[in-house]
Amino acid sequence: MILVGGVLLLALLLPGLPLGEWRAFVLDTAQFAFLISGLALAWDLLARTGQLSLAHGAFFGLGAYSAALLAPGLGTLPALLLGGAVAALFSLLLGLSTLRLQGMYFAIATLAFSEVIRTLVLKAQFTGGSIGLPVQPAFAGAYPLGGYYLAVAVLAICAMVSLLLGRSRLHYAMAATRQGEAVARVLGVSVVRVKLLAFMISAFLAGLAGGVYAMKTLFLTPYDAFGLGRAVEALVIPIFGGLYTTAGPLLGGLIVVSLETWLRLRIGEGYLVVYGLILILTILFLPKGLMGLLARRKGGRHA
Amino acid sequence: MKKVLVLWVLLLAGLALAQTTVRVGVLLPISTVAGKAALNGVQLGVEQVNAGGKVKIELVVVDDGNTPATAVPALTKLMTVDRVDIVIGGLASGVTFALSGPVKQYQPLFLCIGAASSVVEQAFSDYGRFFHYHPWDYHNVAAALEFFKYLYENGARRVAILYEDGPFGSAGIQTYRAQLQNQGYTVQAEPFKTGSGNFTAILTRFKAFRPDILYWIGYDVDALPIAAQTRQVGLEPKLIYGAPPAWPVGFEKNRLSNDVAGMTAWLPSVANNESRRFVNLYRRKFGEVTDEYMAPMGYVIALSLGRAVEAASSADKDRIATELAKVQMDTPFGPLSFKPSDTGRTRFQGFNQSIWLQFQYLEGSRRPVFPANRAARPLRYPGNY
Amino acid sequence: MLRVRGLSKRFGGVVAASGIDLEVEPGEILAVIGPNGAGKSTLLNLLSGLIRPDAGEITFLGQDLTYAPPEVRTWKGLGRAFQIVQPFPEMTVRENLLVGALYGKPGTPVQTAHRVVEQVLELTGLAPKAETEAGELTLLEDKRLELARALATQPKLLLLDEVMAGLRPAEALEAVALVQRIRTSGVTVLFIEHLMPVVRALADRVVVMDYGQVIAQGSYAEVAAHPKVRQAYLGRSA
Amino acid sequence: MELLLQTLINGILAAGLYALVASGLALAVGVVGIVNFAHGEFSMIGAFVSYLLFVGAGIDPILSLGLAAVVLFVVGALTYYGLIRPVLAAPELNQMLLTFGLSVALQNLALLLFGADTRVLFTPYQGATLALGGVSFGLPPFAAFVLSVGLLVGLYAFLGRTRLGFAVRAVAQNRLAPGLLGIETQRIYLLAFGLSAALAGMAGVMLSVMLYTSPTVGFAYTLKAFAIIVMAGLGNLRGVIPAAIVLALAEALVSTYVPGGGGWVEAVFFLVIFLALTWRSWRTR
Repeated sequence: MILVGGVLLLALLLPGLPLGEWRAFVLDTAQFAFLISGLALAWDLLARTGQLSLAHGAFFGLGAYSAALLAPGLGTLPALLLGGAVAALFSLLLGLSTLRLQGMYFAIATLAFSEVIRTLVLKAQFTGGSIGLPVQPAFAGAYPLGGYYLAVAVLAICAMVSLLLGRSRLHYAMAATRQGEAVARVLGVSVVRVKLLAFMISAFLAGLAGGVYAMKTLFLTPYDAFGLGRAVEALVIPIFGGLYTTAGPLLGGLIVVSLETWLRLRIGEGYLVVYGLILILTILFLPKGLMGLLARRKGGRHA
Repeated sequence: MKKVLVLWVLLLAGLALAQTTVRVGVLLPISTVAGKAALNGVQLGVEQVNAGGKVKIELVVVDDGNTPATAVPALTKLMTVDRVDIVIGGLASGVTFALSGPVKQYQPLFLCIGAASSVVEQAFSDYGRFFHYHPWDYHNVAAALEFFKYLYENGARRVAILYEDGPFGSAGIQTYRAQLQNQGYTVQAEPFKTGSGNFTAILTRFKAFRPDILYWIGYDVDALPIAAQTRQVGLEPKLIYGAPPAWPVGFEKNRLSNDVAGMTAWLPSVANNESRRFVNLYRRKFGEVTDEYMAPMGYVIALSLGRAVEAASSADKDRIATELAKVQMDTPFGPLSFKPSDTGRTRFQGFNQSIWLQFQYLEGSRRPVFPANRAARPLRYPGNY
Repeated sequence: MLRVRGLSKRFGGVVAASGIDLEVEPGEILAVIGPNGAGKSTLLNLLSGLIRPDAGEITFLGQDLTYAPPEVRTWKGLGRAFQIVQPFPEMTVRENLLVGALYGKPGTPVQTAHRVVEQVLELTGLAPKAETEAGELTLLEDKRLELARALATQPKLLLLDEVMAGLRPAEALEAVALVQRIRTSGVTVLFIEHLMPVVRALADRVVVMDYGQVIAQGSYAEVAAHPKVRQAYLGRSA
Repeated sequence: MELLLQTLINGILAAGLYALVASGLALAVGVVGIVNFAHGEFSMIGAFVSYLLFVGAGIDPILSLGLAAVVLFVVGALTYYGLIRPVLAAPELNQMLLTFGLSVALQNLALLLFGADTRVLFTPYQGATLALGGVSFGLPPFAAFVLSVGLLVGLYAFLGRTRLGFAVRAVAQNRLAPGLLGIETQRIYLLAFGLSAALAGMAGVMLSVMLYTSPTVGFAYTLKAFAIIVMAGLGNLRGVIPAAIVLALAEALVSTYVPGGGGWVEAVFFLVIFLALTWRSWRTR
């Protein structure tokens, strides 16, 4: 909680800190890191119900494309919200049809879903197809730090939702659904409702992050926006940071993105070898992720 | 003896005074083939320039990761941390487009090495420090169409187009189709997914169409499967014409490459002085010959920049830009000078369709076959597939 | 309170339940017994809604629940404990119970749920273990947790699936006492059991099943004397 | 009619390689219970073994098949021993992250060593064609198909007829709590994972002949292989070939008969998977 608040506060104050010549670079990198962390937090919300999604790249992309297409007519904020809503709507359809699937079956079904959506966006005319879609910057570029603070806001929203859900009664329903679906139902948990709710909240947040991403990169292609790479990132970060927590995906996202950036600048060619090795070592020596490490340091039992 | 030494010292000091030093950012996808080749070319060119003694170019190289999410912060770092005024980069169109925002914000002199998409031309249309060396996509179309006109005169009537459904393959496809039809061709076009390696079904479909030319627009990974499977389904076109950004290593040794034609901006066998010089220098530095035209492209950018800096004898980006706009030089691609682009959207366009040449894989190597003034061999048409 | 009429279910070619008729009266403890494969667990799964019947109807407190999903039955007061204990391993005992207390009756305020959990912890003697993670419990504690969790949903009728299986005699005795306490607290109980001493000690009434059908019912003495019942048990083991 | 026949043959031939890559994956998932994201990288190593032997020593890829199998068996066994064994008891997600990390590391190591270039080798038989009546097809895809089927038949025979194979199946069907793994089980896991990698390696050799060799060559088939084993039912080796054939046929039919179908092939492939999975989940209760 304190950790999460601290990170968010730091994010808010970052533009004012005396970073010297590194300021712009740090802000740019941080903005992407916030969005990816937000996506990871969103993924983790769904994972709490035991559903391992590979569709979060698609939700991210749906949010990105919707926001990009709607922003000129509706303005930045309504477009972002609608982007999230579009992602949530698709997640409802996906969630309804995959209710009965578990584990890898669910994962592959969601992967299949995102591949199909990507092809549709690729073939559609209004999305710019494979050529790509130019996007206006946030608030039509009126505020230089507008995009940055939008990313901070998205991260804050994702973290808040994650924290609140972790403390709400829904937390128990989600955890029960994950740890034993049949038992949860017999105990009165409306598993269908819980799963769909988690799916929609999660997809909404992923879509929101996608929208801000679009307004930062200014250009979308189906390959970038719907890439499998992003879906995998959304899954790698929570495992790295610590599953089913708020601080885990949050810190994990910031660390993974910073690490990758630092390695790229430091090592240049082949830096991903080191990145892959770090992932392997993390799992071998920190099976509960960063949060597990922190808990162990404190001597606590809970991750 | 002493006098000579003093003279030497004075001379060196004088040289050092006259030397202009500029820091240049390089932003390329260095883990891709084209990006690596481009970087090699730039480095080779910079070595040349620095060896001349009057100009000293220092490079700061950053990987653009071939994705906007990496490229945008990388550019920011070049501009604010490394404080460069000049950036060489912009290989992929999507990435370059995404860079248009930050470029306008930081106002560097941007020497663009690739990014053929006219979407990029539009994005940079109001930016005065944008020097685009590579031809635009409409140049590419024009060059290919000239070749098709020649083929039509040789009796070709039906074209089957296989294009990958990404930004590279589908960018100009509507224009291509319309233009070919204008020339009198019957056209059938089919998209495919690059790297899938499975073309038999689509090629089978083409069989009923009996194309004279099988024209594919894809990547190096598709070259061998298409050449092999065309034979395997018995399509028997009179020409396989490919337009990938690069060809696979070792393809020329494969018998299946025989008679396959393609378009490139440059071949190591191109017979002009600059090209020969480049090949020699490249071989000396890297111990091999490159087929990638992005290598001489990077080389040309570095050399032209060197000239402009020398002429400006200043590290000021606007004075350098003014001089660069006046540069006229011979390059491995032919003469280079900057003019407004054909659409008038950007002010400094380096090369146009005239650098493209058509080649054919013949007896284990690529030989220019068109246009006639640059051909080393006559085109083999119909080819044997 | 619970009325079952003509309940039938087949799995492929196997008839697991065929025309089961059953009544449970408020306040009683009803035992369902029968040889292995008689369809007892299928009956329980049908009653708790984990599988859907092919025919027949289930009425509970005057409401038709034949095709209601499991959670709805729980909301109406039909609780269930499983034979194979399935605690939520990453939660503490208290949290396990809280799931039942929060969701067993829709709209239960969190305060109330916590109160219910306290009561159930007391009743089942799990209070000392409340903060232990469920993954670390002993088998007996697991069984208790299973019962307690079902109780936390505040059922009017509790379905128990062989909750004594695997317990040592002394432990089983404790469990019997627990079930009796549960009944005293006002909960009707339907349980499946293998151990005849337990049945005799607990059941007010016994229903005997074989081949998916009810073949006898009555007091323990009555069914024990029933010829069909003797045949069913002897015939199988012979 | 001829077109239909040709299309069906195209589809079935394509299914061979799909099935080969997928079978290795199914073995790892079914026996060891590991979802191996690095499976495609094992194929990539196989392709490089073939390419390097060809360029360096002039060894024909057909001969490389056996060597690649041996090399990859060792690589697979080492991977199992050093990386997989420590996480056998860990949650599924941890295992996924581990193999994902391995995949990233291997792919980029290859990039570092060999560059991103697409490389092709040259054999006299790459363009060879067989014609039967009105239909014709390539020798390499046909050989790959036959070889794939042969390897799979061999695999089934091994699993079905030999004592060791029986032990493998027993372990697959009766996965004990990971803490209770006996030495025998460990050995069988090692064997299964090694075999899985060896199958991937041989598939990689075929890729080097029919497609190309590059650090990313494994990726194209892995995603589909995952989809295939999931459609077959995780761990169900026998379901792999039918699933591969259904999917490859769907692909071939779409790209032959639907105008512009080539662009829809991926989507159709995954749509079939999606429908099959969801339909099956709703049908059974």
